[in-house]
Amino acid sequence: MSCSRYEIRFSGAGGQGLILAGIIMGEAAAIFEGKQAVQSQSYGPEARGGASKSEVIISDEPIDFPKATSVDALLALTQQACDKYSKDLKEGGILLVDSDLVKKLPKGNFTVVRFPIINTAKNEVGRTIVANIVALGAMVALSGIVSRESALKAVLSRVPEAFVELNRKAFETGYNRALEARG
Amino acid sequence: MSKKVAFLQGNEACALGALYAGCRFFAGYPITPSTEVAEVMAKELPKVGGAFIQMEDEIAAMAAVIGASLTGIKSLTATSGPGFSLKQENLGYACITEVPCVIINVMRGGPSTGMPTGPSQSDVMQAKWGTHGDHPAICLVPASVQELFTETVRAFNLAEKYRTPVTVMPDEIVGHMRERIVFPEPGELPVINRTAPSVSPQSYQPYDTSFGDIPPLAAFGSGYRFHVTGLNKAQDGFPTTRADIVQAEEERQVRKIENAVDDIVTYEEYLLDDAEVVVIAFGSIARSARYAVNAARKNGIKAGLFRIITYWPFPDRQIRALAERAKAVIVPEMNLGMTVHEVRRCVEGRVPVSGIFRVDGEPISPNEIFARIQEVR
Amino acid sequence: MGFDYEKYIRPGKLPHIWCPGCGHGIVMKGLIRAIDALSLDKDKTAIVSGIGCASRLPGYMDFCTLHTTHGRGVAFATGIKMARPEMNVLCVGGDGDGVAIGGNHFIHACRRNIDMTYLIMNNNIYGMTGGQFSPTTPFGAKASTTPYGNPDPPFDIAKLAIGAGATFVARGTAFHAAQIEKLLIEAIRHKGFSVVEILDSCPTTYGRRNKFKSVVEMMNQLKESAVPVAAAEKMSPEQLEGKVLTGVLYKENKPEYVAEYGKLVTRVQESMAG
Amino acid sequence: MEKKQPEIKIIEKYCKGCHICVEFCPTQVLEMRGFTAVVKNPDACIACMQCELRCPDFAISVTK
Repeated sequence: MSCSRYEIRFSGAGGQGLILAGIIMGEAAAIFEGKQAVQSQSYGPEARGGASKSEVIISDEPIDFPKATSVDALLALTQQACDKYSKDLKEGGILLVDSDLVKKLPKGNFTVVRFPIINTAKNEVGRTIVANIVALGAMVALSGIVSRESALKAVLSRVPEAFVELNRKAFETGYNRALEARG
Repeated sequence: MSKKVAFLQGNEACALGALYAGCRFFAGYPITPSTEVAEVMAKELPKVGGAFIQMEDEIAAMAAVIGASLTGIKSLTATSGPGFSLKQENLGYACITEVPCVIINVMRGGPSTGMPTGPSQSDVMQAKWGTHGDHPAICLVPASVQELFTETVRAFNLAEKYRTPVTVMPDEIVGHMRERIVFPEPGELPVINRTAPSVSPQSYQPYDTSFGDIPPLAAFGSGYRFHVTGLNKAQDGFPTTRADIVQAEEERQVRKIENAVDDIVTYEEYLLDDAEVVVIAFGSIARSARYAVNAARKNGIKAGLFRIITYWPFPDRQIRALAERAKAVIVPEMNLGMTVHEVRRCVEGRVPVSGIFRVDGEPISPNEIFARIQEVR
Repeated sequence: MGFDYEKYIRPGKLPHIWCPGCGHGIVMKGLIRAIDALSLDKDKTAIVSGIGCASRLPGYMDFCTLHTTHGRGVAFATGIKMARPEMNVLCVGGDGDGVAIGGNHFIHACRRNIDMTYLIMNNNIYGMTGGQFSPTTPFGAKASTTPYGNPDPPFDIAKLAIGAGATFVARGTAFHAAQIEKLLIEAIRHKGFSVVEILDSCPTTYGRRNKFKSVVEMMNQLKESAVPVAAAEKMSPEQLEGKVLTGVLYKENKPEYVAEYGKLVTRVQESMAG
Repeated sequence: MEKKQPEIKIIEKYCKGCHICVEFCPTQVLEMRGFTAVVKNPDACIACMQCELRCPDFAISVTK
């Protein structure tokens, strides 16, 4: 109910690195921008597969309820996640989906952005494993809730030296592709 | 100088709080959703010259913690519902022998295996009544990552000060969520260390009440030789069945905590001065409640929040006082009605008390609480 | 003057609570002589036990003593040893305590090879609760919960210990009193988890139900059934039928847990220092 | 020179009367009197120490 409260949800299948994407988003806000942020997740018993979500709430004021209630921006990397987790996407919210994997979109008045996130990671960046960072770059671009610089700093502070360039490329590619796809 | 800031998970903050308090021994057994506490301790303890051991089961972990604490080392274990059940046997042992230690119980759904990744608040009664026999209990229920750090420090302080086991029980949401945490500098938070005996080893008795209700505990290996047993014992630590001694010792153990409730009991009052509808909540659900109270205020309803931080001893006096002026009390909790009974006991019928209960693995949302506030106003 | 046992016993604690003819007192004396021979520092020695008749032993001993919960003695002892590696840690208990309710702790302490000595007084019965069958009660024997004879096959504690990874395993009997001391001296000196099983007598709850006329008969059975390992090598399987091997049954040197953890701590701290 | 006989001391309040010392003494030095072991034939003692070693009740000490 605080007007500055912004809710982001990363959803997909377990093992896609969405929890890490949420953590990095939270770090960008809480450490690099001095905002309040809460990240939480829910997942099933499976270590891999199954629908999984990671939520980040960002605000200028202390955050009470740590879970999303009315989602401002939703990422769905699988159809199952899109079906399961799009119910509380708010009117006028942002819906980012992987265009290869999510064919059926929920009804509602959303800003829908579609591009092949996983394939972009695989073909343009070079490694499927950084799909989460591609998605993170895209969410940063679309939500505008943290700056591009803060988010990139948060990404790079998390990765070992050898993977800095790969992750930088993943982030930038996601960021740019999202803006192109939104038009 | 700017303080060190991090974006941390509750369980990680808990482990770092333990280290801040001077904890140098951890024994545990893996269990969701508490395992991160063990993982951080496994990584950090060797760096500070402490010891970590993963035991063969929960019972053994609790046993090892008591053994280590008896050598004078601040000791910790972490678990969740089913593991907490297994620990009750040796938790009772720590109670009767008055060995300081801290138990983290990250609450998940139950009974039994229940919902390992789902949040719950249904172990609060187990924290007091889980082990057989009569004993006092101290149980802290933090609501944020920062508070999980500071309450873990306080748990060690209370354990050492009152010579007793202390449980810290975040619900799964608090244990697993990540938030910004500002690390206190060394010395910023008080750290209480164990009182060493002032008498010679020859005249030392482990339960010598001439030092009051909390006799000093010597450390094994420090030159003091004494006996520790789970049997009812006399002041010298040896078993006795003498009725007067057994009665007096049990009463002393309960009294030492009862007499200290003002020092131990902590809570947060939010917009309670003129509140007609009082929400009493703890852990992550207190955060839902605060959100709902703010919404109610915006709608012109005089609502307020009483947030329990120390669950045991229960804040009887404070809740009784609230009942004098409130028109209605709401108790939302992630169980099928536990705190609500304690609240009803305290208010003694002066005001209607209603509960909102969920055990489906979902938190109670601000909307549910707000709707109830509107109903009972 | 004979051996001065009372030097190691807390003043005023004798006579002990064990029944007439119970071998636990004989074992405790062997332990005291071993401690004396090794000159263990009383202030730096912890004696830990679980629950049961045998587990009452630490209460008599003038050391740092811990009488814990049923079966858990070894787990408490593990905490002491990890927190204070310089302490000598001895754990004592009976068969039910050690290999029934405490069986999990027992096998894992063996596996871990943590430096302590576990003395198990095996009298084949739960004495303190009145004579229920234990995991070492012989097949067919009578106990209060096997009134028609025990249908439940027993453990061989020494074999269990060896299988689980204990690095020193010995067996003696309450009859062979002088040997108890020798086995314990070697066990305590051993760096690693050492198990000493002493076959013991419970005339009150086992002997009477199983047609032993007196404790003397039980002692005679211990005497006759025990075969030292060296002697057994020269005996045929037929001759060994119904016998139990005594002496040091197994010994090996393997990395010890507390020492290995200490190395890990040094390694971590060195890497932090640069 | 006269051989010094071992001295056998029995602490009566510790003895529980189990018979072990009496039965396993190779030279029949001890006997039961009521519920307590007593020294019957001190001259026969060969100081083998078996009674002291085997007494479960800390009741016997033998001084050579």
